[in-house]
Amino acid sequence: MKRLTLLLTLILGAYLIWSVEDLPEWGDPTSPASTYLSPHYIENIVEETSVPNLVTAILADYRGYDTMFETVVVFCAGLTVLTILRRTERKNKKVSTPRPQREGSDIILQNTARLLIPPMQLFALYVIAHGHHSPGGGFQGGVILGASFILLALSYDLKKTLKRFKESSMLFYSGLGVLIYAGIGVVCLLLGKNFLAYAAWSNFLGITELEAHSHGMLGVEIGVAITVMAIMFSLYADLASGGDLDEGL
Amino acid sequence: MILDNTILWQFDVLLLPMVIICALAALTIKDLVGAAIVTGAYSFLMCLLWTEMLAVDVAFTEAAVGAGVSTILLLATALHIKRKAKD
Amino acid sequence: MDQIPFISATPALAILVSLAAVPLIVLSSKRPNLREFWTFAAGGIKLLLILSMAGWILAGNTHTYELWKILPGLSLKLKVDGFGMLFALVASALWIVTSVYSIGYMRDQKEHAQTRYFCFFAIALSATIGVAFAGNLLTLYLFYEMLSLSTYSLVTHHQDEEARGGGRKYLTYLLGTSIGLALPAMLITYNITGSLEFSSLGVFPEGVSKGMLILLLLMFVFGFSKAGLMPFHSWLPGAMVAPTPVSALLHAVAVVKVGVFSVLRIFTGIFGIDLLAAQDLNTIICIIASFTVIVSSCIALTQDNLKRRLAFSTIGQLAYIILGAGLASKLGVTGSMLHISMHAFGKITLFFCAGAIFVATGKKYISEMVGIGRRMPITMFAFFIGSLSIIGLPPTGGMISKLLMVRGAMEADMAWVLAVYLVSSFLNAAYFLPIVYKAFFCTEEESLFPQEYNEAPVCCWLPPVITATVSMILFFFPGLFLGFAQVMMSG
Amino acid sequence: MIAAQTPILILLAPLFSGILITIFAQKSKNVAFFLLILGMVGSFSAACNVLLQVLQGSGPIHYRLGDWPPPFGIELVIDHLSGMVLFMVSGAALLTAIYSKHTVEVEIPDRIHHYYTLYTLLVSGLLGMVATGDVFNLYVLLEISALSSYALLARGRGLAYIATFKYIIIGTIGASFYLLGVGYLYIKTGTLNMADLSTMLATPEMHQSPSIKIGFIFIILGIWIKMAFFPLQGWLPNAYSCASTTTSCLIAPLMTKVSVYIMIRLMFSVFSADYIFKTLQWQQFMVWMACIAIVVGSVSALAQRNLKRMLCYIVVAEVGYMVGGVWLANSNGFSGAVYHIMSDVMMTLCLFMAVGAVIYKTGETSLEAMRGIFRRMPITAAAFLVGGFSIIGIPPTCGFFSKWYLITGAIETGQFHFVIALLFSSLINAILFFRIIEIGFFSPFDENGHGTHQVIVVNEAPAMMLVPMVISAASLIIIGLYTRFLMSNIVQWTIPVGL
Amino acid sequence: MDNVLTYIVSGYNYWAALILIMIGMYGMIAKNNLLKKVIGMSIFQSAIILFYISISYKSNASIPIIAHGHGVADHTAIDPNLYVNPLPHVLMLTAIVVGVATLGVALAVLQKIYRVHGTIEEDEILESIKE
Repeated sequence: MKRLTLLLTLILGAYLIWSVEDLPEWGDPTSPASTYLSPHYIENIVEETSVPNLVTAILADYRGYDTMFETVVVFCAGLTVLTILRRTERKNKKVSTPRPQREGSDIILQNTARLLIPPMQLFALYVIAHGHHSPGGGFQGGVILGASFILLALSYDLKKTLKRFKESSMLFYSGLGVLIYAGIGVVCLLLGKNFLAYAAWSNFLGITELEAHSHGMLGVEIGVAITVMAIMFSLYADLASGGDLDEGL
Repeated sequence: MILDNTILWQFDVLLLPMVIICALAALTIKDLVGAAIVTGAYSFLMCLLWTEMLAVDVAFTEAAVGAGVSTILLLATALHIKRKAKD
Repeated sequence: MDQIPFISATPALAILVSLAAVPLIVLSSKRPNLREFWTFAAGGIKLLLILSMAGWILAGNTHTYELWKILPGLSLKLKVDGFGMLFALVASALWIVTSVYSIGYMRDQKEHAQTRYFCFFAIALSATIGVAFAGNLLTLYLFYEMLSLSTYSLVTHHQDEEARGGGRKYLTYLLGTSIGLALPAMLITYNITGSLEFSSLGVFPEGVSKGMLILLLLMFVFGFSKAGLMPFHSWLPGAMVAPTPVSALLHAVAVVKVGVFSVLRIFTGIFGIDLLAAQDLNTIICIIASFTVIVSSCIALTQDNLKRRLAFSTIGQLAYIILGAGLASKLGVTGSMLHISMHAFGKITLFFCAGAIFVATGKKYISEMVGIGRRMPITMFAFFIGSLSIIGLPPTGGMISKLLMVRGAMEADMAWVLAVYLVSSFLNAAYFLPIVYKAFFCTEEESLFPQEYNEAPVCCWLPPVITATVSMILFFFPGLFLGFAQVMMSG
Repeated sequence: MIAAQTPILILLAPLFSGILITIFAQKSKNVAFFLLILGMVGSFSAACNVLLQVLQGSGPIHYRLGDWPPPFGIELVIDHLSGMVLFMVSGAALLTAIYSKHTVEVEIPDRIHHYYTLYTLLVSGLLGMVATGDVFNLYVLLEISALSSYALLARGRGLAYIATFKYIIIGTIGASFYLLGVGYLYIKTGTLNMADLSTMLATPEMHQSPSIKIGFIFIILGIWIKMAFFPLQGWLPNAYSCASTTTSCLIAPLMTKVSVYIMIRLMFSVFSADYIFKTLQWQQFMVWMACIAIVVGSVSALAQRNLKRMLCYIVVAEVGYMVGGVWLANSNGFSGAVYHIMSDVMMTLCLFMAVGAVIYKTGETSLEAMRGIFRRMPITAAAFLVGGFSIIGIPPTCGFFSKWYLITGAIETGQFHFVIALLFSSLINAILFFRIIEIGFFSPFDENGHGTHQVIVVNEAPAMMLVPMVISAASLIIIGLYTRFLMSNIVQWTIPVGL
Repeated sequence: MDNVLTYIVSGYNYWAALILIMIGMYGMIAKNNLLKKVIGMSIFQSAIILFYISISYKSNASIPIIAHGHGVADHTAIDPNLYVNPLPHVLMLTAIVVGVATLGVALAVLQKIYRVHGTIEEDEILESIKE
């Protein structure tokens, strides 16, 4: 079986690498991918959305629908892990899982974490808010926010962290983030434009359509960040404690 | 044309073998915790590669997600189960 | 064109009336008399509805009624013509008689689940009439399958191990051949011709290769395996595990006749007898049918179980009918159509008698029936008439149809078929007459029954007497059925 | 105004109900159930509306998300095919949602609201996959439906975890293959919009390009894994049969059928009949594969003693029907495949629901659970019979007509092996179902081989389970009777150019 | 020499991506340890991302953030050749997130398997099922 797989992958790989010939050269500015859609984006994005970070603009606006479902993927993953691991069936537990032993509490670690976490969260907020102009956005910021909680849990312990950030509020926030995203889209729909057409907000907020695009994107990025933050921490909490939410690593 | 000065193709040539080596190592190391950490290194090298290809947003995300959270999740699991793998 | 003297939906109503009786039967399951009343009511209405169309059809007309446009270019369609009328009339008339008999039999035997029994009986009848009036092959196939499925629970009515075995065989053969052979044959035909309508000229265009035609013919003939042609016959003896009324109606009338009817429809409506004759396909049919006739008659000789002997006799008679149609001459086909009705009356009489014997004495085997004629003279006399009809002797209707088929064989210049008819008639006589002889003419010592008169309940002996009488009447006045068959062949 | 927005409402209704369940229904399972039903009803009514619009209007409905014009933004495209599939999927999801009330409470006692949320996410993922007109968006939604189905499947019994893990691995390979294939297409064309792709791929040099061929192979391989087409079917029976009743009722009918839909969509809306049947010319090979799939599925089904596993293998065989029908490369085969998508959703739904009700009442999963079924649960038994007849292909149920078209198509191209495979599977199915009918009809025999006729009390499943079951069973006959209507009003319009 | 180098560089990234894809796929299918399969999965997914990012790259271009002063304010035309193709980046952001989501789910199931069967070696699990 193993040999067969190896053989198959080798043959497939050889064929694929041979066929790379047919692909455009790496870095070729005249390849179809670089000449068909992307020039339009590059030339018009600032005019159409007033957001200079092309990736953010496409992510949150042109392909905002994709990104909404991407958030849903995260949300879904969190719920999935939760449903799989947090099952109250202790009876037929064959093996008691070997728990990583924690020897005392490390003061240096804890103090460093205490020093590190506030700037980390601040940075995360910056990443979210400044995603229009620099690399970053909801995902990155959300992950960093989530990581700050993970750091807290790693340096202290999970139980203590969970007191700060309860499981039920994790769920609430994860749902809330998606709700903010989809809600912004639905409001556009109610205001008479298509789903996720942020321009619809302009009359409502009394701003120009261009600004509405920018604000809409910020709104959805915040939604994304909330969900991602909650789910990243929830993933860690469930996986690190084997679903029991007690000690963690 | 491709070999112009603005691009870091030399960097590229160096990084790619390392990525492949990391991938192979991650799959062959018998200690699962080690494998998890090598996977983290793999993600980090990937992230460098993408920065070099000017995909800053992607690299940023990969640094946070791939090298950060994923590695922690892998580690958390590896610590919960028997560390030695058969292959 | 004249105004039709009945509502145009009559054929559909005739089919639906017994289906409509099903819920009523279920609802009145607690009150057997009311339940049986519904059966009779439905039977009576059905017969009247069918009779209401008889005159119009006899005058040489046909009536088409579109049920439902089901596929683009293909619809579920009913068409009443002579042949369909003939069959529908026989089936619906015999349903009423059988219902009388069923009530006697089932109540006397204290069978379980009688409500279910009458329900499925009614559904089976609907399907039978549906086949009779089917206007194209698709409709025919639909009702054909409906019949196979609805009779399953009748065949396995006893719900014991034997019934399970019989039921298995029953469905395996019937569904297996209909899905495996008839369905693809139908689809290939549709693909070649673009039509599944019955037409006396046949539907195949010029230039279809002979190999294809032979293949299709064989697929159809064996696919409608209710016709019981060998080697797809063994479900029929297996299905004799059913209660006798079921065997009587379904295996002497409805099911097997539906098979033969379908095959005949294929010959006359899809291939067209001219094509059969022109392409020499009829020889193949004749060979298969003759083989079945002779072999099954020989097997029947060896059977001791009365119902099994009747079953093999049925197989032989069915092949007879197909043989008649296979002659591909007008007389032969007319004869075989007529034989459907003649055989129905004859064979149902025999089955009724077998059931009556079982009810009265509990005997199943022929060797146990020596001297039974003295105890049950009426039943056995009816049995005698029935046998005469099967053998084809006067004064019974069976003779008329056999005569027609024999004339058909002469017309078609197939002398060897004549020989087959002759031999098989002798064989028929050989396996029926000894029973009758032993029943009546045996010495006191040989008789297994004490010298006393003790008939089965009236519900059990009256029906065979009626059908036997009808059999005799048909000898003198075959006009109605013959009329239908002739209308069909001339129109 | 609302009429123009209905396409998006189809997906938003379940999505929102899922989010709201998570936020508001943590305490009460009744609220959760209410929200679930609300979402499903909303989705179904929107789907009905859209289908009507498609039937009345001329041409497909395009819905631009964010008002961006198509190649730049994402658009939903709803034509006859996707409108029909949306209708079926949302309908089946609604029926299963109603059905789920009792079984979920028994089988998944804790965290019902999470179960319901994942349910809605799965449904919105499936609906989104059907509605979208963008190949990458399809990938995202594919992952949503995959992730939520992992969760739903893992909450089963027995070997559910192992089966789910295998499914995760193979499912991820499938999805990644799809993504890689899309990458190959993107690199050669620079676009992700389906309509755009199809115009760009129509040129002769694209037809000859090995990259496009590789892209096509990867995409098709990825989808085959998802739809469990031979020889990639191994994960399906384990995963589906270990799942809880509601999960299998939802996933078994929908996942494979939606995957088949996607295969059709990508084959003919991204690539073209010209490319696939003239340039690649895999018809012979593919139809043979479909034949093997059908035979393998049917024969394996015959070997099962577990009701659900048996149905799962039937699902595998049915996938062979549809794939074979599409690759027959003529309009009859294609119509048969499309019509079969429709009917197979209902057939499998009906059967899984009936079996689920039996399991709910008896607690057994083997074939023996059906003992005395005709007296004990007459309505369930009737629904099961209708479903079985449809799978066998007995008129006038819809299974007969899909076979009719498939076989006609096969005869037209002279691929008689496909005809034989179809008939063979029909016969095997007949054996399968009559075996069960026998078990149900005959009570255990005493030593003389006589039936014992013990009194069996009627013990029917609750009405919440019966109603959807009866609706799905009735729909089998209704679909069958309205074949002509469906063919001329829907299926005929879906036949792609070049067939 | 330059020709060879050009040839290598022009396809080098794709080769690496494809090799990594094959490595990942091999790991997913052939590895006995379930965690190794998961690692293979994550390699596979990153490799695909590498493939896409390689598509997006253009020589002589810069990161996809419009430099200050370009665009609306002064209506200077933006030269598309100055910025790399942003679209694959967007797609791959999504793919990364999907990857971590799948990873989490796979790990959760894996932990459950370990609890039920006491091992994550595939052959041992199969044996324990047979018993």
